[in-house]
Amino acid sequence: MYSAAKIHGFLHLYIGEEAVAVGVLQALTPDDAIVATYREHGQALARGVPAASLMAEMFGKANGSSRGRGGSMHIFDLARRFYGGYAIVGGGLPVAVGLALADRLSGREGRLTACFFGDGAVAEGEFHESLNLAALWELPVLFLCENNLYAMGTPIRQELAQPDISLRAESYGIPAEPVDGMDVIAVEEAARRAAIQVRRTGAPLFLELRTYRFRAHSMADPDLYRTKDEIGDWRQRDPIALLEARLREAKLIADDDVSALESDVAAELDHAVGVAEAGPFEPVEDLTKDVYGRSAQ
Amino acid sequence: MTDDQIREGVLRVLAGIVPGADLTALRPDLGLRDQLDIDSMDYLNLAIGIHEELQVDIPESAYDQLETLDDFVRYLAERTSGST
Amino acid sequence: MSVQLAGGSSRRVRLTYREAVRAGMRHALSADDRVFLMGEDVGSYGGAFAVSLGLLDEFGPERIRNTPLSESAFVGAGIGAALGGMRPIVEVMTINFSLLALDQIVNNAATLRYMSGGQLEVPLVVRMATGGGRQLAAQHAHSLEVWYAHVPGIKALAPATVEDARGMLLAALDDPDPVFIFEHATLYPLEGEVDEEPRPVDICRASVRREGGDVTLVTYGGSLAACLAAADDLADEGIEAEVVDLRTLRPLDMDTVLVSLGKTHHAAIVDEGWKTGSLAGEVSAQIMERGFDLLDWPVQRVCSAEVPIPYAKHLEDAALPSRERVAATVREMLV
Amino acid sequence: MPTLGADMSVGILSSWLKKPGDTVQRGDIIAVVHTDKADVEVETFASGVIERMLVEPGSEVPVGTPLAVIRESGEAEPTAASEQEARLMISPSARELAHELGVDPAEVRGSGPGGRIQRKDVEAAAAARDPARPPPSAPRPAVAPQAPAAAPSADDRGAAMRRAIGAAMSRSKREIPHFYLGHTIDLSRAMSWLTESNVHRSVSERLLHGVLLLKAVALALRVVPELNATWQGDEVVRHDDVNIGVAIALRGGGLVAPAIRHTDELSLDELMHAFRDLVTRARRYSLRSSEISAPTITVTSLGERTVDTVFGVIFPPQVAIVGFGAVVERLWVSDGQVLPCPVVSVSLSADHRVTDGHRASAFLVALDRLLQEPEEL
Repeated sequence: MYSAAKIHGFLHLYIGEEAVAVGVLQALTPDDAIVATYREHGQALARGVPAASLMAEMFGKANGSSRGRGGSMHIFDLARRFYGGYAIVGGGLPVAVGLALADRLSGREGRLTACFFGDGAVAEGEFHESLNLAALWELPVLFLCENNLYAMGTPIRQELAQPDISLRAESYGIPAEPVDGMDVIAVEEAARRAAIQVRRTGAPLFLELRTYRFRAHSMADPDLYRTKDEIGDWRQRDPIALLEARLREAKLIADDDVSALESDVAAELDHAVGVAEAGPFEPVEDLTKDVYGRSAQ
Repeated sequence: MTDDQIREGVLRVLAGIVPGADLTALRPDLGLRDQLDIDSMDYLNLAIGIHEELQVDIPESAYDQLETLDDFVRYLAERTSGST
Repeated sequence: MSVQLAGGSSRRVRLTYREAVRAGMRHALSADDRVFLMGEDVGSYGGAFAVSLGLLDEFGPERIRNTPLSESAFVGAGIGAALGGMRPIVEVMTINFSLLALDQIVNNAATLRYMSGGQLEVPLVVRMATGGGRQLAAQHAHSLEVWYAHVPGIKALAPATVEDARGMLLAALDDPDPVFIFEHATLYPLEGEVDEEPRPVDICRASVRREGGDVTLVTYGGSLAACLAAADDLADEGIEAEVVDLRTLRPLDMDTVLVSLGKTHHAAIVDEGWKTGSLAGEVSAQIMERGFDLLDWPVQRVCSAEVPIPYAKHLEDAALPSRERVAATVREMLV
Repeated sequence: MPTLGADMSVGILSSWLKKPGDTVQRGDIIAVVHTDKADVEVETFASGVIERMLVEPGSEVPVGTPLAVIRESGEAEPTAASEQEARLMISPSARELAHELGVDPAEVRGSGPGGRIQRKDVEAAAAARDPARPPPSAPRPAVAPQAPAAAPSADDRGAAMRRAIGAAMSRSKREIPHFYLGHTIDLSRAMSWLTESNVHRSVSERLLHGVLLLKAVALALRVVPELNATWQGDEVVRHDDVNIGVAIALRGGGLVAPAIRHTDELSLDELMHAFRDLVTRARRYSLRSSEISAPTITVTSLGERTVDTVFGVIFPPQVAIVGFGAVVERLWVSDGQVLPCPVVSVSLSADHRVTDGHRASAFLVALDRLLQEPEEL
């Protein structure tokens, strides 16, 4: 759709990292809040935001999840407590801390806020300020570092003096655990354990989900900083293929199931594209709508 | 004079009467009074402006049938046809 | 605080500006469980300007929250808490420090409602001290309000009176959008008389603080006093200045300015920001766009000198707009 | 003013060597200019007849300022005796005022920098032209108390501008013991007369029904003159002049109520002209402060397509306000017959310190009677 010029601007593909979103979201309840990044359509889908509403958003249509105001980097769905895609690296972390603070102050015990961010965010001041504040005030935030080894095109070793990200969380007194982010079952297990602990203690916890994106940073990225071999090695551990192999091995699925699933996905995508194509553009007269809640100009 | 010329003429007059209004957003099929919040003084000024711009004298008895921009264009088209 | 009865039955009290902000916060904290205050040293220290002194004892540490020195995190947490249904009041010590939170303010607070297609709402109030005049030099004394007034999605208020100090805070808490309140630090000791019962004030309109027919002085915040004093001086010379307090810097109420200009045909804008790119420049541009035909003299601006605000008193005095500079500017306009 | 050296920016015209009406040839010396360095003779670049001088001896003007207008031989168009296009230096507001007062800006001597004409110059020119009439400089509005948060005081005459109205209305409701009377008036005769009358008028001379109402109010005040008054200090001051303040809604909110002076003495045509001018200028924020402070009573009308009835709040220091609702068709009993008639609901809000229901009702009765004889208005 991007290649067909239906989707514009930046588009950051999630291919390769699917196990992270799917595994973590399985472990959450509808009452939990989610804060994500500009690569958030994976989390949005896993949260249950309809594919059609995402596709329409990317098409810039008024039936999109943000009425076409946000695009691929800014998916919001208040009803699903999906508090959106933040496109300033690290910018979502303080907001997540605040959402958890609101739960604490209004006595909504047992809720947590799941906050996704990448390894690039770890170098930002907001990462440190937010971890410190969440730990200091013992707020129920589940920090989820999606470590795909590159901050855009810069490898983690050129980015972080201490590339062991878990150590940084522990320095704030937040328990942290690295997880194989290519294995959806491992991710779900770790996320469930973590969620239970956050709900019980009301204090933050940190998971480092080690993953890899198979495609470039965004559609604008020629991917000059990685070798084909490196990408090929990681593709050997494609989380979807990995899961399929395990399910086949356990005789939980057969060829028929796989092809049925694939045609379901294709149908859902066709439907999403159809809805997006058919959707109206927001009238230009509404350009200044929703800048303020009360008419201010 | 074409309908478009008449329409432009009326819009020019309106722009002078309601400065700052976004006339590009004006719906030609809806009433001017409500869309532009104009009162009887504005309406009179509109009639005067049209007289100056298009040399058509709209009698007061016709006011009732002139609510929308389309009404004006239709009415004026009948009265300017053949004059140029 | 002294209490007296004035016209009618409403009890009037004398408060300082500082007490008025505190009274506003106390009223809101008592009336609404969703309201809480957070910021650096707002607890037992009582805030850098002693505005929140005593509130910790009354409302406890859950609702009067000391934060670490992490402007970005606690302003962002205010945004998150507002999204989560709270009504946070965030105190940032000074406007210079607020720059550390600019990402949260400009990229998040101002955008979330719009970018989410109207789904999200950020009813956040951020208060901060602004302005010079206390020999605090170039990292504590600037007037950067215009940077906030530049950003659609937030509202920017500059209370210049005791009544506005209290009432604007309450109005801001009633507002569904992020509201920034800039309290000029020299105003905290200012005394004024207000109704005992705190009430929100209108935050959509500018206010004519003094009427006059010869020249309109447009100002806000800490410069109001200089304008009123200059108007006194000018009155002795037979020049009647009308003083318009903008009160709200975004959205600007230009109608009040233009009505005044329709009377005086002369405008000078007094703004403690630097002249280049100032709010005074914006007001002037809007006068050109909407009130050109009213002018009998080019619009004049009295702003701070284009220097980092210096420490030494004589230099700081020379840098900031003063009563004398305002009066001299007006005299030149009325030759 | 020609440039007589690269560093010259202004020059003083010392003297003219020619006078209006003189014929000059290109190259003739027509004036002497004083610069920092010397007195210099100025030659003309045009041939023709000097129409008029634009700069008086002794004036200092910037380089490029036209000095005189020369009508070239055989041409109708005047040209300026300068290398630049003639451009009048005048402030936008002064230009507007000159237009209003019928003063030719070219005849006005500017007192501002570079000879720029200001409002006061136009006012002086108008006064000089017509010495009987005082210059229209506005009486200064009273100064409000200087405490920043204080409301304007009760005797504040400049309170009519919109922001002050908020304070004025609160004060009004606090201080003025209002009472209200209402009456419905059959406008059949007035509206038919108006329709008939407008048929014979060109579009720019047509009357609005509001003008009839204004005139009738003005004449009814002759019957009950105590309503045409202001409350000053502790007493009521009646006014001989009837200056009706007309409440005008501004686009985008707010209102002003400037006066039409001597409303009772104006013909309907004059009144219509004044009304139209006032509305136009009010909406351009171009009112004079004298108009704002002049009203002796106010009339408010919410327009022809709105509510039936309006009860106004008195603008201090006035003591009454008359409110008209929309003109609507209602069933009306007249001479034992029920007929649809155009009617208007009129209300009077008056100050009980000044008058009472009996006198006030006489006003509404007089108003009704006047509107039954529209041809007499």
